[in-house]
Amino acid sequence: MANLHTELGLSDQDVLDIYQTMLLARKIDERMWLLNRSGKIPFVISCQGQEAAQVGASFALNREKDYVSPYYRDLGVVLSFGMTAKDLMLSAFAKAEDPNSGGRQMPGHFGQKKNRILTGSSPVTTQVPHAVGVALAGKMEKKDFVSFVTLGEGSSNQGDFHEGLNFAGVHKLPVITMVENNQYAISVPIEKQIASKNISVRALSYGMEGVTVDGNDPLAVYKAVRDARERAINGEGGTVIEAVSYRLTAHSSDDDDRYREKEEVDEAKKQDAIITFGNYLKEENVLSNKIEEEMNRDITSIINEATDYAEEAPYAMPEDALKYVYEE
Amino acid sequence: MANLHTELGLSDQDVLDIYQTMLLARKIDERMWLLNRSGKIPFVISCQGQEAAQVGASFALNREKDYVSPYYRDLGVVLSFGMTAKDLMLSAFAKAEDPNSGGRQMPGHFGQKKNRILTGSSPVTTQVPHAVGVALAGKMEKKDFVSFVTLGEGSSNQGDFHEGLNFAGVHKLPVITMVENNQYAISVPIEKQIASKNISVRALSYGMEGVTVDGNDPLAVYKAVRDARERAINGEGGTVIEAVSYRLTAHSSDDDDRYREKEEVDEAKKQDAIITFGNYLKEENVLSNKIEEEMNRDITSIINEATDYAEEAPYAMPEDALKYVYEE
Amino acid sequence: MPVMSYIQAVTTALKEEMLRDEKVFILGEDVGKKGGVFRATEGLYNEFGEYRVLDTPLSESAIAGVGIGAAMYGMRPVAEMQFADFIMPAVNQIISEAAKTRYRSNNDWNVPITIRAPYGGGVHGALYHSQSVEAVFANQPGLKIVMPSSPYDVKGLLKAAIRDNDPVLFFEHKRAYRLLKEEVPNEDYVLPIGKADVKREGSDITVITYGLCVHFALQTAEKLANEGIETHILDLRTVYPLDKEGIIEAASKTGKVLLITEDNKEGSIIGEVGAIIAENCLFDLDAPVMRLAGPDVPAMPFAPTMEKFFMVNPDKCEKAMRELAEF
Amino acid sequence: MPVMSYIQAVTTALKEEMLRDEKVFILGEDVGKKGGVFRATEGLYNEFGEYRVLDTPLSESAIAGVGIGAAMYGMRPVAEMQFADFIMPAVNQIISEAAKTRYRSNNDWNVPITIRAPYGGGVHGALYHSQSVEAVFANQPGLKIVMPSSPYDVKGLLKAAIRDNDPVLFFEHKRAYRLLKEEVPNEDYVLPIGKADVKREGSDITVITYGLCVHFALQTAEKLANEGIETHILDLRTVYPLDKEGIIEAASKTGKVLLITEDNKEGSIIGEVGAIIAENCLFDLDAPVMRLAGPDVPAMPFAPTMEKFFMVNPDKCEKAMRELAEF
Ligand SMILES: Cc1ncc(C[n+]2csc(CCOP(=O)(O)OP(=O)(O)O)c2C)c(N)n1
Ligand SMILES: Cc1ncc(C[n+]2csc(CCOP(=O)(O)OP(=O)(O)O)c2C)c(N)n1
Ligand SMILES: [Mg+2]
Ligand SMILES: [Mg+2]
Repeated sequence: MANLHTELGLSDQDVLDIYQTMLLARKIDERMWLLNRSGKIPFVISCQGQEAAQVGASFALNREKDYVSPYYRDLGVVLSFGMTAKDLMLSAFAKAEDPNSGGRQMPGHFGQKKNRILTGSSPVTTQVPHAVGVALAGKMEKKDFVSFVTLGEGSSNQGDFHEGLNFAGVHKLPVITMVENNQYAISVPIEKQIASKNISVRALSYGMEGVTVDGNDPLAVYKAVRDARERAINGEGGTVIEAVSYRLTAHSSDDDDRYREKEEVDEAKKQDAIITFGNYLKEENVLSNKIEEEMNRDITSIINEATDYAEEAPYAMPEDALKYVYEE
Repeated sequence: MANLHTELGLSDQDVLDIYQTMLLARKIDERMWLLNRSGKIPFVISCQGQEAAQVGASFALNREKDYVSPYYRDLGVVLSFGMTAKDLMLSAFAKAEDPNSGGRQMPGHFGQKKNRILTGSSPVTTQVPHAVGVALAGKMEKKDFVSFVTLGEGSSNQGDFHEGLNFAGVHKLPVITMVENNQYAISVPIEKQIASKNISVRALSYGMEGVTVDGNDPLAVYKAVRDARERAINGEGGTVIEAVSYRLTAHSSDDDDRYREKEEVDEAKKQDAIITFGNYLKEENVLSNKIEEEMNRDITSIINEATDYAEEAPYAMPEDALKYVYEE
Repeated sequence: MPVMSYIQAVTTALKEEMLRDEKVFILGEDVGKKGGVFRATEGLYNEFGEYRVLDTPLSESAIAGVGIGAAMYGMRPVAEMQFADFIMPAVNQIISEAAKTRYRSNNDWNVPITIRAPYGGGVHGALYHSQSVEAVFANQPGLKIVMPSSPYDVKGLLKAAIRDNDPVLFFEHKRAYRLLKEEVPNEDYVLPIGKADVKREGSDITVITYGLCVHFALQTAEKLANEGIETHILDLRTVYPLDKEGIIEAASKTGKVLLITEDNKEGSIIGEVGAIIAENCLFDLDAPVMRLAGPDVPAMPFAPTMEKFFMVNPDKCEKAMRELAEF
Repeated sequence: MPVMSYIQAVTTALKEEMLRDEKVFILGEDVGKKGGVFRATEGLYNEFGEYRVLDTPLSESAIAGVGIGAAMYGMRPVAEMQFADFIMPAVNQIISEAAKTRYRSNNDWNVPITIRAPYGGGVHGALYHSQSVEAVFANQPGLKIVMPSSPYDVKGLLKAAIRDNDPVLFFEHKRAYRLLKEEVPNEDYVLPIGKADVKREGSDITVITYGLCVHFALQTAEKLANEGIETHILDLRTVYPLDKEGIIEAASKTGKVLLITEDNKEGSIIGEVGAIIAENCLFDLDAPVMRLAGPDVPAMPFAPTMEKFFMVNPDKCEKAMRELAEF
């Protein structure tokens, strides 16, 4: 009998892979908080609450071809696109071998050319025009990839969102923009950020499709991105997808979140996709206790290994600070 | 029997005033082209084709209270708000007495504090956040004015449009934004500027009302702005009004317009509001030949006088360039 | 006199000015309910309400631009950029609008806005939470740029900035926020914008600097004084427009000048200081002008090894000051 | 060798590079069908088609940002800002992104973009169509800023910029566009970015400048040569990062140095040049470093009286060069 994921054309193994990737992201994130609180790494910024959207979306993309311009919470995206736990731990520890930046940037500033993950900065939303530029290049070169870009809902108020997506709209470029609406921009709740009834309505300004989906449901996000990708590849232009979930942690390790009520957070935790999607997979007899235990074991050992490796790895030499300003 | 304007609550005198102001704007503009072509003034940028929208909108505002942030084509707006032909000619000739800038800025860079016309610059769209700031100040001080801002359709692609209107939307500020869609941004036609079905749909991104009106019909624009003003004053927030017309001249005196077809321009000239609104007023027996002649005579003499005065007026002294960098 | 930290001086100045003049209001990201990511506006939201301490949408060009509009109207906005690094989207509003409004309108309009932003490194902030950005703006007539080095100066200069009838960029060193403490009078006082301040008198070498580096220079000067080297320290305080007389006087006094900035060397504001000296003090100099600055790399890295390599610190100051003294 | 105007050299360089490498494409406002408001891209739309000469929406941050994205992918975009004054909305993309991409990614990604923009005054362009904006960017490691002074240099340097694997800002003096003409080889050649160029040998005074002012300085030098005053003229060509050796050599050669820029004086790039001289050439100088520049007002006014007052011109150059020679 068809269940939700098979209707979408996803095999049991596919959804297990999605779940495992979500779980890996979550567990890496949790480990980073522990490392931060024990003084071993200076900074964490979390994916918690957004893994379903990130991994669901990524699995709808062509992970051999498509380009991604992720934002700082997108652990789930970069893991799906080939970054490893070790890579991420090297970044968290700011070690020389970190493929994102060689320890130059804070964690969460992803980038890895071999996996077509564009390098990102801290000023929010600058990646939107970049993703559009990649899509433009693809169109000029008649390639069949799409360009996928993410950002927070607060960040959708930046001028670069408007300018970038308008450019993409005029040229019907294959850009899929996913706004991860976690309802807060640091302390500022969505109703003080944005007056429109939702984020996806902004797509209309750019002649694009706009869809709002449950960001806690990886299958719903998968479907939205898959459809968007199909349109993009068919020359029908871009899509703005709003994936609604909730930021389960404080903004970052530098933030307390006294500005919101504990009850609100507790309520949101009930929708945590790690739990709800896990339950779905169990109900559908896709995830057995045995598989779950194995997964957890594997993930723990991957993370342990990555952590140990990263902790031991050397920092860049002081004078390495002088390298790579220009081509050498 | 009720005709269109009386239904809107406008007296015959009101519509004559509207017409006269439109005509004055047109005639000043035409004179400036003559002065430019004869080498007397270095630059013109025209209102031609947009007078109906500008004057129709202005007459729906409270011209004793409201603030305006016009853009460079808004001769009709600034004349409605109290700037005189002489003021404008002083600006065209770059003379010291120019109230906009003392001859410092090019013509079209309006500003006059006593008439609540905010000073403008050349980089497009920067005035949108300014208008929002004025509205915010008004809200904080519990004043009952609105803030009116205009720009071209191409300029609605700038980040400041998005950032400014989003700010206004979140705080339901009394900001009326009129996009004067004249179908070109210099050489680039609207379909290469904007992919949305029209400009007013962009209002949805900011939780505002959006209306598209015939910019050649001053009464339609009057009604849209009047309604918008009412909502704004009632605390219901801002409105984006798109007034659609056509740029009848080249972009400026520095532009040829070889990039568009003569037929297209000729077609548009048939909709020229100076003609069509004039015809309406004649059909309604509001504008007689006699009044029309008088109007034309008055306007010509006003413009002649203004031109002569401005031509004779002195430039600022060279060292005046050093003044007013900071408070003195 | 109470002892205050640098950031407490910020909060105090803001609060006092808001009490004094109800046209003064604050706008920025997270400045309201949260009290700012550094807590510079702590308590003000509760005291003055939502509209005087306004949490804005995440959009710096609007923060500046809306502030400018409100200032044109007659308010006295104090806009916060969460980090100086994030002022870049607002550059057009600041340079094209705020800086040029008075001039372009022939004195008809003006923009009494203050834009505060925490800058500077040494806080594990990496490339985008550590920059010195003053050089981007320190070439725009119409703007003033204030960069205080101590809690006392913060209070007096921030008040002056808020009362100024022209736009002022006010950069606060984020590492100084909790590091620097001193006595700050309870009374209302303002310090003059546009004037450099002699932070230490000395006759052997002159150090001209600003911001956190003043602190490093003072520390080092104490140390060198034990060995009989007397350092004259000029704190620029306003880095644009510069106090030319103050600079000429300080440089001429000892004839040996070290310029220090935490910014990248090339194109930093100490270049302009050096040029002023080269124009005006040639015959008073006993040694070439020396500069100590960050290396010319985009911004300081995250890894502690490379961050330390980048940052000016007391050791680097000492080395440079000694070298100059011995010249 | 054909005689070309400065702007023809721009068009020629663009065309040749587009023929040479199909990754090269142009994007900007009105660059396509209209061929640019100054006609720098005239004919290219017809020759190369819409996507290689792309008319963009009116949004500079997108022009830069989309260009950066395409460059990261591997294209070689040449973005046009219609006027240098309108680059300000793109500052965040240029400074935070283009300049820092290679560094922040530890050499994994790079941004081979060229951003062209007409700058400069003397064209009745008033405040917002006359500015020199290089000082805003001339403090950002990772960027290169080229400002050629002649058609020959334009062709060789624009080609070098397009082939450079890092972001280059390429500022063209709009008054030079049709004013300056000279022989330009038909052959393909590139000139080195980062090297200043001696435009005239002389032994009495040194003038260091760039852009249109090189032309003024050369004119004046000819005049003074008749009176036996020999001027050494160094054209910076690349204003960031500066050619330090070239500057030191030129300054030391005569010991009397005049720095000229059309930009406002304080904070302009000649400040940095002055500081380099103050650091390195103190004992070679026979006169204080002199600077000739625009006054410190926001930008040049429209009225001809005030515009002329602002602009550097041959008369002002002559006065300054004479004064220096007589020192
Ligand atoms: C241009 C800019 N301004 C300010 C910041 C500081 N900042 C970092 S994250 C953040 C909030 C982002 O909110 P949102 O876009 O909703 O993403 P979320 O963190 O909630 O995922 C802010 C203000 C920044 N990084 N960039
Ligand atoms: C930021 C900026 N970029 C470019 C320009 C140059 N420019 C002046 S007007 C214009 C076109 C404006 O088109 P639109 O907004 O449709 O207004 P219109 O002139 O058609 O009324 C351009 C590109 C500018 N003034 N400001
Ligand atoms: Mg959020
Ligand atoms: Mg238009």
